[in-house]
Amino acid sequence: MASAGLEREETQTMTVREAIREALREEMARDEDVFLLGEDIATMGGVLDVTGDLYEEFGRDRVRDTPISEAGFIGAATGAAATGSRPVAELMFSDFMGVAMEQIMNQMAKMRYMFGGKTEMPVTVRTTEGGGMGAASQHSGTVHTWIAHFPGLMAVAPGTPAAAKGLLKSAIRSNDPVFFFENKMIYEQSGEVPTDAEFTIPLGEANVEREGTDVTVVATQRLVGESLSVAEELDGETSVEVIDLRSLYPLDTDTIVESLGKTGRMVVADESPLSYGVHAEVMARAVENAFYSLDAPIQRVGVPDTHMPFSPSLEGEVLPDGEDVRGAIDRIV
Amino acid sequence: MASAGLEREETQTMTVREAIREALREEMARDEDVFLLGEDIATMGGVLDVTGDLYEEFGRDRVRDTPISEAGFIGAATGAAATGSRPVAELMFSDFMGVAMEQIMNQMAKMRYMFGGKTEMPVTVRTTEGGGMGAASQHSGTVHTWIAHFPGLMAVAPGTPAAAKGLLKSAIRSNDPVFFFENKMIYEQSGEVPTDAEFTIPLGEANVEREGTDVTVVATQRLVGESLSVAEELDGETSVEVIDLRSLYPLDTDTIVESLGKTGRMVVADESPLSYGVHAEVMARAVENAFYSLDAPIQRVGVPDTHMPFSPSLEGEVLPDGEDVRGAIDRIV
Amino acid sequence: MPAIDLETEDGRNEALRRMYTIRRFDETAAEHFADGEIPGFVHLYVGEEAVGVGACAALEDDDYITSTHRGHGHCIAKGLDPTVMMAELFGKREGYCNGKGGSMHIADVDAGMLGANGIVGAGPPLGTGAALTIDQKGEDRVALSFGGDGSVAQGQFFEAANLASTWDLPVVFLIENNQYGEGTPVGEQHNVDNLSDTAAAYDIPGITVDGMDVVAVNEAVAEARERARDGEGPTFIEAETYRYHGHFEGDEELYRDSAEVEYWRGRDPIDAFAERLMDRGELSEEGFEEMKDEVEATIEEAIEHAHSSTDPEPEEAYDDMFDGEVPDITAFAERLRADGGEQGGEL
Amino acid sequence: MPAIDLETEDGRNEALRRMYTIRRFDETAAEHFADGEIPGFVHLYVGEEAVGVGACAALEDDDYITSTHRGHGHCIAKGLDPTVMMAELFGKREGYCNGKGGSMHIADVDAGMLGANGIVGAGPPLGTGAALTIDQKGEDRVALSFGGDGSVAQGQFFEAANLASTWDLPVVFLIENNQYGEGTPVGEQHNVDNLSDTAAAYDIPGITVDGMDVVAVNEAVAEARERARDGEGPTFIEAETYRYHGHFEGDEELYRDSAEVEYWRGRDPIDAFAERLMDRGELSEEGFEEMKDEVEATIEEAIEHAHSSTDPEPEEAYDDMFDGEVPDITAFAERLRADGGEQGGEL
Ligand SMILES: Cc1ncc(C[n+]2csc(CCOP(=O)(O)OP(=O)(O)O)c2C)c(N)n1
Ligand SMILES: Cc1ncc(C[n+]2csc(CCOP(=O)(O)OP(=O)(O)O)c2C)c(N)n1
Ligand SMILES: [Mg+2]
Ligand SMILES: [Mg+2]
Repeated sequence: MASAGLEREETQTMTVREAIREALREEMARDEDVFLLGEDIATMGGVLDVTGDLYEEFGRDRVRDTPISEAGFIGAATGAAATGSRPVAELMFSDFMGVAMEQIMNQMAKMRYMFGGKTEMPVTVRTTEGGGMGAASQHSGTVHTWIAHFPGLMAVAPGTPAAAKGLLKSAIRSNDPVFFFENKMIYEQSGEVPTDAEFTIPLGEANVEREGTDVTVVATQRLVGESLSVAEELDGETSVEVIDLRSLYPLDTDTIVESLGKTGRMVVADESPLSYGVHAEVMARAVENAFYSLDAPIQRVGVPDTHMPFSPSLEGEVLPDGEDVRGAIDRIV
Repeated sequence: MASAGLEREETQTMTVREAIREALREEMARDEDVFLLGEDIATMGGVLDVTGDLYEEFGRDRVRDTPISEAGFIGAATGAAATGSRPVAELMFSDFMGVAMEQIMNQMAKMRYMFGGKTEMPVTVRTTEGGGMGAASQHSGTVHTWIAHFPGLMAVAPGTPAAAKGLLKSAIRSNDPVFFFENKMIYEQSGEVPTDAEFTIPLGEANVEREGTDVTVVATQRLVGESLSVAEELDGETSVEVIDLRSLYPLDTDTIVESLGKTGRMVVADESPLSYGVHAEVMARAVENAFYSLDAPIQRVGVPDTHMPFSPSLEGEVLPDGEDVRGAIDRIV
Repeated sequence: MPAIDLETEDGRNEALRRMYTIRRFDETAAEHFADGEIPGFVHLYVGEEAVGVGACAALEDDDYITSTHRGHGHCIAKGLDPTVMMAELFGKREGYCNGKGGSMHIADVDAGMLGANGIVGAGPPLGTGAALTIDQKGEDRVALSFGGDGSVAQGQFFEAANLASTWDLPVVFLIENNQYGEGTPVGEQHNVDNLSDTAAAYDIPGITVDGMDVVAVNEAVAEARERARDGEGPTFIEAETYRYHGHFEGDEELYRDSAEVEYWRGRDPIDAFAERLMDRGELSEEGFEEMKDEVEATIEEAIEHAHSSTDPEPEEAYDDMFDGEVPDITAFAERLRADGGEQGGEL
Repeated sequence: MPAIDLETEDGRNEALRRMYTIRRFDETAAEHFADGEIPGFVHLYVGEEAVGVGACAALEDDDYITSTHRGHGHCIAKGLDPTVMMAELFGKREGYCNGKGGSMHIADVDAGMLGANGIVGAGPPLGTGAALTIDQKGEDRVALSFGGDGSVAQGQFFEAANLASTWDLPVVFLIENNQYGEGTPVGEQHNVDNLSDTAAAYDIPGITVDGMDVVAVNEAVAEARERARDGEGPTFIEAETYRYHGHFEGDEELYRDSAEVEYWRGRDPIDAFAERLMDRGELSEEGFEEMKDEVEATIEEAIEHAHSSTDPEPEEAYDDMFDGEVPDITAFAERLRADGGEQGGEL
């Protein structure tokens, strides 16, 4: 039931935060094997208040506060997934991924393959990314390219409440490890979300959020909303197609190629550092599969290879936003 | 003294392994602050015999065997570098990087920036990559894209003995963290290496190993040699320019653009998994800076998003080689 | 019911047979590795057989284990089939992992064997995770994680043990102290006298047993298993043992002298246990010879089977990455296999 | 010579002044955070002043410290200038990190302060590394790493402590047990009675001291420093303390009740020490008032200075990534700033 069917379904307005919590609640209710673990997700309801009241609703066995041991609890989630559970781990900030990286790269990502397919790995890792809060370099990173690049892991990074809910439910139901990247600046962004408990969005499908004919903007997370605003602003002047990439791996080449067939021009907007970032792969897919459709050099919008600085005047400089998207469009249209 | 000057210098034939050891020896002799640490690099001389007899020559304080604690000793190297030492850490296999990733991403890479430039970080991390030994999924990875993508780290991955020596010396002398990626299948490959103790190769410069006019092959590590063989084979038929990328970050856009100006066609060959791999960034730089020179879709050669399987018949399938480079050339020339 | 009941005569004979099977499996693997028939690395368990067998005997069939790079002994001790194991070492489709894993990744999740593991220290978080499943589902089983002396220096071991002890999870940590991590003596990796002293960091029982004595190991693990099942949490067991071979096949062993090796060989766990059984009148010289012949036949059969097994087809390399097919992998594989005619970048 | 000699009257007065400076610095920061003048997160040290001051007093000026996310107290204790610190909290160019770091990354490497740190458990490997430099160069100094009770559950803390103890490096691990890691009580993060019990895992001394008593902390650290300098390796000190504020400013504190907070406030380290000095006749009521007024003036000055400081220019965001300029960053920055006319992909 892809979001394409949205208009036919009952919806409710909710924020990204609520959509995520709702997805967790529904999947926990649906399947006893689903449980949550992470730091301060129970009593505190999560530092960014995502798990909220789930602890009260489901109790300690289903919502577990862990010691500050990311390797330990993400490793334990991996072992639990290999033995019949369906854990959903919260990694408080994606910047802490390094602590758990060994278990992620060598166990979670590889067990199925190394064992010749003889295990499932139904684990979901939720984590927060992004700048904009003045949280400085160690709490503002966007590291999803690492996961998208590493074989054996799926990576999703939704830009809307509906995508958040639909993708998280698919992630939890998947028998593969899925990383679910939440941009911390859009938790309060709201939109229409289907209420049907069976609403899901397939992993690996991008979504055309707005149709256009002059230029394609492929965006992720916070930049989806910002790009939609830019498209709105340019309405009448330039016809901008905006795609929420949603899944980083698998990557929906078809939707990108199809859009390029119409527009011939593309901007890729993602908060990763630019070098070797998500943008480059989207560009590579375009070059490989739609080379003869390209009318102008693809433009990318991201962080210019710096860390996130603390001071607002500096953070504002390196953090990509709608203005940067607009500048990129201007360069090629 | 770049390798361009090679012909004017005294050289000696040596293997990549010897070139690396020689670079270590020279830099340790030159600068007392340089010391080595890692697992089994002293008494055993390294599992792949790279540090060899340096322990006998320099003693325990300069060549230190560590406990099996990558976070501990790479973190200690980081702290040592911030306080006036110039450590060279050996991470036995790059697959173990996950253990140390937190210190790499949040401390080593960020301290200079977070502190407003008020510390140096002269640390070098040497590590082994690549398939071809039947070492299976946890000892055959190519993870250099992670480091190349992460802001604040430099990454080099030489394809020849001369590049190995010259870049390692630059890495050790640099005041920035540099990761030095050694492909395990080329340790025995030999070539001419300048003997001058002041021979270095600047970080961030690619090298045209062979000139050509029909197609550019940008290659790394083992694939440099394989691409040169292909170029040889095609001699008279297709004129292949082969570039050893050498530095992944900084990335030498100019050399790539210049070559594309001549050839208009490009193959990027690197052992990374393809999605979000090194190839994509090279393609992105080409699209951004040489779009109007491109006559055909850029082709990439790498691992098709699998882990390295154990069985030789499987490993041979996914491991990119000269034949794959040749196939890629055939597709566009 | 324990997998092998060492309180019975049959059980004791079976334990001896398992130890000897491990010994011959690994010695034979060494030969075929030297011949170039086995690719990659092999790390042999020869000398350490009492640890694996003593431990797994105390487990029940549906208990879980996690293993290490030196995993053959754990596999055989846990009841895996040497024939299917050998096929895996040879990289054959008939192996436990269809040739994808090899020596360092043999696994049989259904048999509770969660994989040999090429990463030092990676097993304990996985064992803790298996124990978490047991806890979540209220199952009556336990997990046991093997590790080497070197693995105790890994932070992920520490994190897992701290988590397991804080949550009283049903897991046992069994450290095989074979005196070295590769070429580095245990004293250069840790400051403690006994590795079991580290158990104090989790406030769990920590004991050191003679790893050359299958009964001693078995009793310690049986007791730890009991604690785990009773909700009292993990136990840290250090078994003192020795590997007769180098760290991996091909190791020059510059870091130790032959006298040390001889000392430990003099305490051989198989000889010692066979003698004990003979002293008790539970095994005769002939009976032992017969057992050896049977084991020999098993191993020969394993080799023959490995020889007659098939290499995986190259295309199988693309299977098993995910639950279903992923278009990215398919597309890359197709493009790499495309002949010169194909251009890519189609209109 | 220790930074502050608590065996002298002047030293004791100076220690009190530092503690009070920390208190007022942080309380003032809280106000300006609430006013929206300080971006990001701030974690206050209020209540824990005796630990930082007791520890840093025992160090010498060229000793190193590593710190945590709760680092203001460590900075002031180590002698950093509150004015320059406050400018950093406000994100100003005049701050210690030119506005790039903020509260969680204040550093002054030249003063031996290797940075506050946003990553729990990341300090000990860095402190161990500083100790490694000391060891390599034969210098006469030590490193001290601060950590919270929560950090003891991090594998990298374990790895660093094991490395330091195996190599007898001159480093001290000082754990501030303030009873919680964010909202999780220490008992839900560890199984041990005292965190100092974990020292047994490294065979180093582990002691627990009253972290509300500046003298007790000072003595323990002085002794540990002595051991470190004498080549006897690290010491693990646990200081029992409490934070009066929430984990970060804005924390609802659902996990504790006010009675607990009141209990600890009743043991206030500043009041207790001031009283002690008064009892000994080393401080008068008026003297204390005067000291407070002076501190107040310092903090007010810091705020004024922060207000009159300058915001960094946006372009400064591209500096300090590397030792020299890197063309990739320059090119990206230029392209992003390029106006509509520019195409990219030039011929
Ligand atoms: C994280 C990690 N670091 C390093 C290695 C390389 N390595 C493989 S085995 C080994 C020694 C392990 O020693 P120990 O744990 O005592 O096991 P043993 O080999 O003695 O059985 C090392 C360092 C690894 N596999 N994983
Ligand atoms: C590796 C890592 N995991 C999680 C966090 C999030 N976090 C920040 S402070 C904190 C609690 C730390 O507790 P403790 O070490 O006791 O220090 P305290 O805040 O009590 O001073 C947590 C979990 C982090 N910063 N780093
Ligand atoms: Mg060992
Ligand atoms: Mg605390």
